[in-house]
Amino acid sequence: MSTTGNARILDRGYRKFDGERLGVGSAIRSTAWHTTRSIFGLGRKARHKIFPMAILGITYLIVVIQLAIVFFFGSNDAGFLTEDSWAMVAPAIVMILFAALVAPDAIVRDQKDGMYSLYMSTPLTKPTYLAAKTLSVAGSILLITFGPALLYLLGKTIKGLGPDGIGAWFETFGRLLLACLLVSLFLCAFGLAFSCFTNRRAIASIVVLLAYVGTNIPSWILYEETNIGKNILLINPIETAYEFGARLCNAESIVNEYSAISTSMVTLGFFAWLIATCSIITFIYRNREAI
Amino acid sequence: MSSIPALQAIKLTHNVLLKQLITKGRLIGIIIVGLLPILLGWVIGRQSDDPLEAGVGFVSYMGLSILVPIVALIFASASLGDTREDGTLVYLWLRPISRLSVSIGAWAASVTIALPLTVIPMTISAILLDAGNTVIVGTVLTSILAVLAYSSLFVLLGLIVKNPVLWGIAYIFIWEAIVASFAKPAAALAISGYSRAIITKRTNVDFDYLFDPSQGVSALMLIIITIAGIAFSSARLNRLEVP
Amino acid sequence: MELITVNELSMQFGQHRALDSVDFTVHSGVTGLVGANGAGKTTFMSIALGLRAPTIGSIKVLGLEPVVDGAKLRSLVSYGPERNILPDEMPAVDFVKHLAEVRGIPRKEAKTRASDILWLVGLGEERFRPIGTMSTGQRQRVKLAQAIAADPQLVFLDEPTDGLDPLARDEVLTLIRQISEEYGIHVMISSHLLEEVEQICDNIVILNAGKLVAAGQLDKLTGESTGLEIELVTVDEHPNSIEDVERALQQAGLIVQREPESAILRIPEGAPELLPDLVRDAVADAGARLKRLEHRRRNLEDIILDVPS
Amino acid sequence: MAPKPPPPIHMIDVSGASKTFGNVVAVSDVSFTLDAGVTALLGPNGAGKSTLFRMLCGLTTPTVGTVKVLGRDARKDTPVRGKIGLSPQQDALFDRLTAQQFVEIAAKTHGVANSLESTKHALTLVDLETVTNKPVGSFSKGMRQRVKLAAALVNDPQILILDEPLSGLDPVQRNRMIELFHSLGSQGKCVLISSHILDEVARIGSQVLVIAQGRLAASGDYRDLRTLMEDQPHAIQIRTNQPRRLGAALLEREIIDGINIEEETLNITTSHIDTFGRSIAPIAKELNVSLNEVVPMDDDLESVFRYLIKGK
Repeated sequence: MSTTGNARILDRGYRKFDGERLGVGSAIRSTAWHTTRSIFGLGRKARHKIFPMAILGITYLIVVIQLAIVFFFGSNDAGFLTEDSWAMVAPAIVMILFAALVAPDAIVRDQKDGMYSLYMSTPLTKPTYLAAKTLSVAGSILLITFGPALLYLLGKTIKGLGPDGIGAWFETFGRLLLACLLVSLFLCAFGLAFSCFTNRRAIASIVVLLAYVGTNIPSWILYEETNIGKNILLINPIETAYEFGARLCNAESIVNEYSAISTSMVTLGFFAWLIATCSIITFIYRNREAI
Repeated sequence: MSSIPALQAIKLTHNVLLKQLITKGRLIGIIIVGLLPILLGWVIGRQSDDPLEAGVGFVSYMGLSILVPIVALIFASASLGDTREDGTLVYLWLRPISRLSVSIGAWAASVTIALPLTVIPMTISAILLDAGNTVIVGTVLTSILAVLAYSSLFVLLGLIVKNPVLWGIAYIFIWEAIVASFAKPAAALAISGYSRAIITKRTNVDFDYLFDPSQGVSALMLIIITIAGIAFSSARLNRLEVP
Repeated sequence: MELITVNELSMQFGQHRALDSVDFTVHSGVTGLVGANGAGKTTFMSIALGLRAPTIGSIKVLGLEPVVDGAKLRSLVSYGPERNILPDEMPAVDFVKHLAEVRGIPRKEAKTRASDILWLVGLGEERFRPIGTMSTGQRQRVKLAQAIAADPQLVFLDEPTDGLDPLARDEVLTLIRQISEEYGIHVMISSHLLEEVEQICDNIVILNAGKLVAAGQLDKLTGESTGLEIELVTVDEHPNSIEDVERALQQAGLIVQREPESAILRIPEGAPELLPDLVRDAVADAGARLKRLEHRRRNLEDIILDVPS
Repeated sequence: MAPKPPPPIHMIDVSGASKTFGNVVAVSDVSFTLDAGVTALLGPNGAGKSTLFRMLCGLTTPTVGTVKVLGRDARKDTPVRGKIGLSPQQDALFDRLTAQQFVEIAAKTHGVANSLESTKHALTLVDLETVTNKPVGSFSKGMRQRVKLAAALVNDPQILILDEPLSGLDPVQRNRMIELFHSLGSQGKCVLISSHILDEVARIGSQVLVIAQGRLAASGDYRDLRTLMEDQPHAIQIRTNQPRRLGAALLEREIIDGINIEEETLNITTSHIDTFGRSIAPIAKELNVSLNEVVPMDDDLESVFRYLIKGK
């Protein structure tokens, strides 16, 4: 601060911020990125990385091995690269495990460690906060839905086994992307809805898993032991979402029994579940105290 | 003002912990879960071709392997586990009452709440299965014994680990459900091994289990597990670092 | 400058009235929001941050209406919560940086500011440590740091010294004073401890069970003398010196209060102007040892105890 | 030869007690005895206050040494637990009970003969008689604090161990509770209280135990402790109309060591507090200088505490 001819002492104290403040968009982006880092355990101890990274690794490994066999050993006829790309989306049990891991990490942690109150004291509001969390969770899930499927599609294309013509290719690609997006959003909503009741992460994970088990087992018992019929399978949300994705991609059903259900029923089931889970989230957060 | 009579101490502990255990959230959640077997029992009873076999399978898999242990876990692990976690244990611990009374009181509180929440839906479901009285009686009997044993085990679990619900769920789904179905020694160390044996023996439905104790041995084992669990809980209370 | 104006503000939760037609204005500097737990302090802060709409009445913070312009307001003000829970696994610098970003500071700028601010609050060396490994005092500093990192105009700090021991408390209070004086950020702290509010605040707002007890500049509300206190120590050579002083002052026509056996003499307010000299001479003549000669000043506790509950 | 009388049993007797958690030393070789009266336990955060309290109540065992309450070990001896009243640090209560039920359970588990009456009495002592039928879960921090206190008092214990009992109370309640502690102390009970707020402690009583870094740093009357800090010169602030003249005179007579003048305020330090106290009034009279105020700056509890903790 004080200056003479050849000496000066500078004030290293507090600096005012004169630049322009960024808006809510930037706040959402920062929060989503921060949450995603936390989900994958980046910047945290190694043990937090194991589960998410393992699931991520396994889903990609399956596709990478198939592609490697085809490309390095040239075994086009070995039955590889003949499936629809949709089939490469990770199986339901893996997805639900991932959702049960990721969704509580994204929102329950904030309740427990006070971040939710702090976020509410920033330009974020409840809707923008949830938007940031959805961006992060659905985005993370998209990594293990769309990622492997896209790799597989590219592999097929390079080997000339993909859709014929640019138009058809882009249609396939577009359908795949849309299906993955919607299914990821669905899983995100499902995970968030069943983990927002509690502020204990372990409990939240369990509730998400139980919500899955509690719909999955009865749907199969009812389907197999009774004469109600195939539509009862739609009470299983995750398989319904997968079937909806398959219909969007014009792909084969991953679980055979679902193929007999009409597309309109599948669509109805999908959106009924989506709306129900979103309503739960809205209801819980509307009544949640910010401070 | 010396020591309090044991029965009085058990009653007091039971009353306090019972009040703490009954929360609106838990009750609603469990009742919803309890409606599920009722609904399923009804549907299976009306729609199944062989209600006896479907019914016994349903009671032993859905009821004895999932509903009973989970309900018992939620209440029993919280009974003393929560008090240790939040520090209210000191209000029972630093009193002139014996540790055994506290463990028995906690177990009794868990049973008081878990019993109706499991046995009632299971019984209704067994009635709706429409598969005869043996199934109903067998269901009631085994459910009660299983609730007693699981509650005792999970009271202890709540005093040992920090996240009892997580460990308990892992135990229920991995050990009781999967390992015990494949390995005979494991089944001999699982509550479901005995509880499932009682209902299948009573109804003469043969599921080809690896582990096949008689009804008497099974009932006795469940009671021994109950007593051992309480005894270990009280020993654990004695050595505990109370927050 | 009027930072906050509150007009007939009431907040009703079911049967419970958390704030009951409260009226006051907050000016620049450090303002203390005082009251017991449950007096309505946190409720007030949540209304001021736009997180709750008041049942009746109006409030303006920095000229904005919190309910209408909440998001905009919250980019200009910050908040340090009461609960002493923070993300334990996160290094302090990441925590401060992230919240600065969410409050609108560009990423690169947020990074340097986070580090600078942590140095300013005395956590420079510790800034890469996970918050969970820090002591209560250090965690309170982290809370302060995140609140000022985005250069707000006003910060709300809810019980910033809760759970601190006397030494750590003093350090945090000094920091808060510094934030106001040197960094030019206005501060509103809530506290249930009158002593600490008296120590650092320019203005105060006292709430009791949702009602306003007093509001205004601290030195106008307190400080007025309510009498003189003389504390003496018995000396071996003059065993009766305390009685001598007492008698001399009484002979000068003063009212002297003294508890039996006590070494403290009290002269209530309304004493004559020459009082100091009278006391000095009485002590000198009696050969007493003077330990303390002090005016008893009206403090916040007097204000609160004066109000009939 | 007459038999040697047995050593007296102190109400609290801690002897060479240490407690370690792994590598962390919480309490290290602490010894003291306490009898009837009110004692305040002071120390910075993490100094080991709560661990010490937990050892006294038997909630945890000392790694080395012994901790006896009324001559017994509360961890092993069931009846002695009925003579201890503890108000623990944690805020948690059985939230679903009403204040009445909570305190009554405490009374009954203590085997108090007419529990209903004792409960009523205890709740009245802490000024909660109007809200006995509300669940404690809905209480504010100050009310919860007082429920804990009532539960600790209900069995009329010989030993009262109160961990931060005044936090969350408003000034009126604080004064009432401090009065209550004093009356309990004079009834012959041993009341041990920890607090962070030194102004509170100074009112609780002058008997203090100070622990720092797990060790006992001082015990006794804090006003006596100040005189033991001989290497610490006293700082005194004098308000006078002629600070320079008075200061010069004090310096010249070698009564004071240091001096600092700001307008009408004279700040001095002295190592001769006795001489200073005796001569300040006569000197001022001799010079005809007014003495408006003479305020010792560092003989309050805070300065004693600061000295003991930091050594300065």
